[in-house]
Amino acid sequence: MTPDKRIIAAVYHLSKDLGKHFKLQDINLQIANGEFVFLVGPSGAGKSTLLRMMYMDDYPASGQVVVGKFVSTRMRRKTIPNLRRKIGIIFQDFRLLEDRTVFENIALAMKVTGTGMGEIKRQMTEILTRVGLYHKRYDYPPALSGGEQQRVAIARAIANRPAVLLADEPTGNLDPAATKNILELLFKINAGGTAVLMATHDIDLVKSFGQRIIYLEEGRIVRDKEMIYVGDIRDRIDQSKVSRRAEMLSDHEITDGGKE
Amino acid sequence: MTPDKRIIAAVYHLSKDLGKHFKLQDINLQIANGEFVFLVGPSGAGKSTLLRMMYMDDYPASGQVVVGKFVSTRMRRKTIPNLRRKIGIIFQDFRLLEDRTVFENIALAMKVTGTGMGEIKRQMTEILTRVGLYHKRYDYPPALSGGEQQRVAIARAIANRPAVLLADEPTGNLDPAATKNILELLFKINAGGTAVLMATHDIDLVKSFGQRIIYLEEGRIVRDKEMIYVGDIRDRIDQSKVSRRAEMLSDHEITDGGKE
Amino acid sequence: MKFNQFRYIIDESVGMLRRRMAANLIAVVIMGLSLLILAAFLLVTLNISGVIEKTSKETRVFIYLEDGTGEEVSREIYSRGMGIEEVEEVVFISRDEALANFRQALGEESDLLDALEGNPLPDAYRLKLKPGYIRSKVMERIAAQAAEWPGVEEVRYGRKWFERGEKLVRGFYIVDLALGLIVFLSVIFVISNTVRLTILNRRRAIDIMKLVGATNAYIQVPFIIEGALQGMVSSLLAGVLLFTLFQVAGRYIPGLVFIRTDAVSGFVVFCAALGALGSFSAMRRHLKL
Amino acid sequence: MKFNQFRYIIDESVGMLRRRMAANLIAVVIMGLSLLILAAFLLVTLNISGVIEKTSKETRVFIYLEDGTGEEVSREIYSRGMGIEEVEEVVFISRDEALANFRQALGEESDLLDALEGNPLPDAYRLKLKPGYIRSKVMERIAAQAAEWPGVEEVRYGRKWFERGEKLVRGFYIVDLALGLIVFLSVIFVISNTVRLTILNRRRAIDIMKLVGATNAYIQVPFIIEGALQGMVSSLLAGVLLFTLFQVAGRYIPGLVFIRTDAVSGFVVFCAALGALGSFSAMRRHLKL
Ligand SMILES: Nc1ncnc2c1ncn2[C@@H]1O[C@H](COP(=O)(O)OP(=O)(O)OP(=O)(O)O)[C@@H](O)[C@H]1O
Ligand SMILES: Nc1ncnc2c1ncn2[C@@H]1O[C@H](COP(=O)(O)OP(=O)(O)OP(=O)(O)O)[C@@H](O)[C@H]1O
Ligand SMILES: [Mg+2]
Ligand SMILES: [Mg+2]
Repeated sequence: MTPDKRIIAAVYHLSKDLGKHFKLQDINLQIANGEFVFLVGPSGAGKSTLLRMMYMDDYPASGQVVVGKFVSTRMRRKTIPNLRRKIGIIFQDFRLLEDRTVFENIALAMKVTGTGMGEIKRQMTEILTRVGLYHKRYDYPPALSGGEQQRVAIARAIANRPAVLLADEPTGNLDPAATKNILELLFKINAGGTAVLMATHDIDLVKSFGQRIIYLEEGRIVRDKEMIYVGDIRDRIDQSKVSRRAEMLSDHEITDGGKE
Repeated sequence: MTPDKRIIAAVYHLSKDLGKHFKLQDINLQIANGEFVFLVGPSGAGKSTLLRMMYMDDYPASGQVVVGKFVSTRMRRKTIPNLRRKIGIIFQDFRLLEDRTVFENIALAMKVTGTGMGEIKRQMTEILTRVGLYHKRYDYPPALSGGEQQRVAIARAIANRPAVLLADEPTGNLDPAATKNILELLFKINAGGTAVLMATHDIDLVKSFGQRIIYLEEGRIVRDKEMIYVGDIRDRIDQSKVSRRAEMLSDHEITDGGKE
Repeated sequence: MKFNQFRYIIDESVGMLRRRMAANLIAVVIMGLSLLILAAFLLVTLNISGVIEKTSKETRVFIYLEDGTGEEVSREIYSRGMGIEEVEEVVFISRDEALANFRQALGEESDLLDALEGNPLPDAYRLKLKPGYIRSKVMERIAAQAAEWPGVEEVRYGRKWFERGEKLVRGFYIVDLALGLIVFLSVIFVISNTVRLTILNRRRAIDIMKLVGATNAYIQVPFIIEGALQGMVSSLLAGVLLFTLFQVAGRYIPGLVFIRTDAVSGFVVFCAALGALGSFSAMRRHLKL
Repeated sequence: MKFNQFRYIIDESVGMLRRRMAANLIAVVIMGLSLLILAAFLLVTLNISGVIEKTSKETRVFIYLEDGTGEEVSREIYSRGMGIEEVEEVVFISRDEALANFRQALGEESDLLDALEGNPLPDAYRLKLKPGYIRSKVMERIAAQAAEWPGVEEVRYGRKWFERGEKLVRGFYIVDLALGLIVFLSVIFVISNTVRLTILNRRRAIDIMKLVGATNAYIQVPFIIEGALQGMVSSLLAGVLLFTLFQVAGRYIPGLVFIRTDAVSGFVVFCAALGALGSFSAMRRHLKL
């Protein structure tokens, strides 16, 4: 491993029952600083639920989630905002404030980190241009198309240049061209040092990029495959195509000691 | 043309400005009884807006929408519910009632048409099984995954066996296997005589089925291509691969007399 | 089909009431308290104006006769008195009767009268006016008229007190009207805004129901029923609270009168109608159904 | 960074107030009317109890002297009267003075006194009690005591009227307390529920803000400011309405007293605090921040 391969986000032995018909079972995963990981699985596999645990909107029944210096088992309620300001989240259902313009929605995420209005205005043009919504900046979400709303959600998540980006199905409402654009944007952000965990059900889409893919099915990780890195992160190459799950676990045990 | 090729839904010279940056311009299309049509276009092309005009949640500034015996220019507010009970709508953002269970959400659409509770219960099992949500029938939408919510929306739309089904991006939150299932379900419903207009941005998905595809871009129909019918509707074959737009328009002029 | 529609509208109403229990409770309590205030106001008005009216109804015009007026002249005065259109009753009060009354009225101080030599009071006629004519204008006219009659020494009707009382009643009714109007408008306002908040809260759900083909009736009827029930329960709540207050107050202030039972039931029906109407108009305005 | 955070909390508050203008107006009017009722109630209490207190403060104990009581005995009675702990003042009222007063009190009927032969009234001492001792128990004791003194014929203090007035005051205060408590609780209830409805309405927005990393302060402060402003504006509204009503009422009922200016500003501050507290506690309960 290269020396900068520090773990920025990890889940250890996470289990949780949700309703009568579904549970997350012994989930283990680690994401290195600057890594790009796809989380793939069919509808209802538990992708959104797993992400929700990572931004601590829900807590594991057993096991542990670690994001940066935040540990779910040692977390006080009050520090959750600090965690969320360090990460970016693209929600599957967008979660935009309907009574605020596109500009205000994105600005909100920047304001809460204490960014000044001058700074926000300076950065906004670039962010909005990136997702192709500069001309819609004063529109309200209900007047936007599904794809446009999704791109606002994306813009908001990347506005703070987060250390970790959790993207839940960020291209579900986008046409192939826009999907390509957004993926390129995510890769570019990743190249800037942000670790990205992107949940999607579109296995065909993600296969072509050769990134690491974690397969989730019925609440279990069935495969965690690291493929050859392409694009801007080509410099970090891992030849092993076998499941790295076991290796990563032992890896962790070395650096972090036994957990729980 | 075969004698049963009656027009069940049509749009004539529809134009409408939406906001400063977008307008629908001179849209013309006709859907025959029992036809299956894809409406394809990039994000923001106006697919959802066009569908909205067809279920008369919005009205054209000029031009006309005709669905069954309902004509937008001769429509009274009070008769809109009658129109909506004849058609099924799958909304891009699902539009489920969050304080009602899956069962109640679907039952609502059946109740408004005057279906008795006994009948509703009898049909519900089949409908829910078709979309794979029978075990989730007493759950509330916020406890469902994105894909599950989408399937509830689909189930609600097809519950009344509508004459026309307007489906806005019905597979955006579904994995490839579920997408295939749902498309097969839509084809089956179509085979039962329901005309289907399905909006999607996934051009690759729809190409493979060989159905008629209407291409929408920046508020204009740029191509209206009827391809060889496959599957259950194989019996209706149209060899012409050129745009049928002109032909359909003149077709209409014969059966309906000049409009406007 | 018609029957099913009807059944589902009922189902829908029951379901809505059940689901929105908490919101309904809040609305009912807010409206109940507003109505309590309106009703309390009515009750206070009723009691105060009752007291004042009763007092002013007891106002009489006294015609004092000259000392030594003969029987004939006296009878003449009686018939003249009865001849006045607004007069209902003329009663003769002898000087002895008058002294006895005066003694009684003085109460503890009556021993003062023991010092009297003989009876200084004159005979008198007491004129009772027909209800509705007990106004200072009428009294003044009658007094002026009667003062001219032969054998009449003086005519009195407690002008100062009566005029003051009359002014008070008039003032009371005006303040009453102003306050009543304000409270009434407030109650209407509170009800219609409670309904409005409800509808704004349910806007998304209503839109969805419209999109799946629900008729206006299907959407409106549950709200109207809800509004009517809210109005009814609120007014009952107000009634019960007011009655409790009335009982407590009655223990300390004797002679209080409660609102009549038929007025109470009228109030309940009125509030139910108000609630239904509030729902209906709020929906007209905010839903563009 | 600290400064920016602060600025954005202010921005957020202003933005929220602007966006929620309509909802705020509704809340302010509902609360304003509730407060109006509370304040009107206070005002009525103030005036009625003022009148009753004033009347009861004017109650005096009269010691009537026997006819022909000498100067020495009279002075003895004076000093005994002054010797009673609860007595503030003892004033001699001669029989002539008393007759003149009586004549004045009788007003129109005073010619009755012309028939008197001489003056039947006795000399008297008028005892004024210290404030706080004007209670029927004290008066009764003093009366019983003074009746035993030599040269005293009788002691009177309008027992019946005074006792009735005292009972009325007591009753009034109890009803007052009960009503005041109910109205006060209602106002608190209305305010906290208005805030609660607001928060329920904004639940989705609040959840989203939390998800993008807004601190509790960032979310709460605008609500608390909103609550405080609502309370303040509502109380001002209530004050203005009440003053208007007061002016109207004052034209018909003379001698009305308005709430003191410092009490009004206290009321405004109190309502602002109430609004802020309502917001805060509603958030504690409903947001689990
Ligand atoms: N609060 C909850 N209560 C009960 N069941 C829940 C709850 N949240 C999620 N579930 C269930 O957990 C399962 C996984 O949900 P999740 O949203 O994580 O799926 P997903 O992988 O994101 O699917 P999709 O691709 O359709 O969005 C679903 O079957 C869902 O019904
Ligand atoms: N009420 C409105 N006011 C202003 N602009 C609107 C309104 N409704 C839609 N638009 C604009 O019209 C355009 C088309 O929107 P529409 O929702 O029809 O697109 P779409 O083809 O469904 O796209 P997507 O695939 O992203 O859902 C968008 O640019 C949108 O911003
Ligand atoms: Mg999901
Ligand atoms: Mg759309």
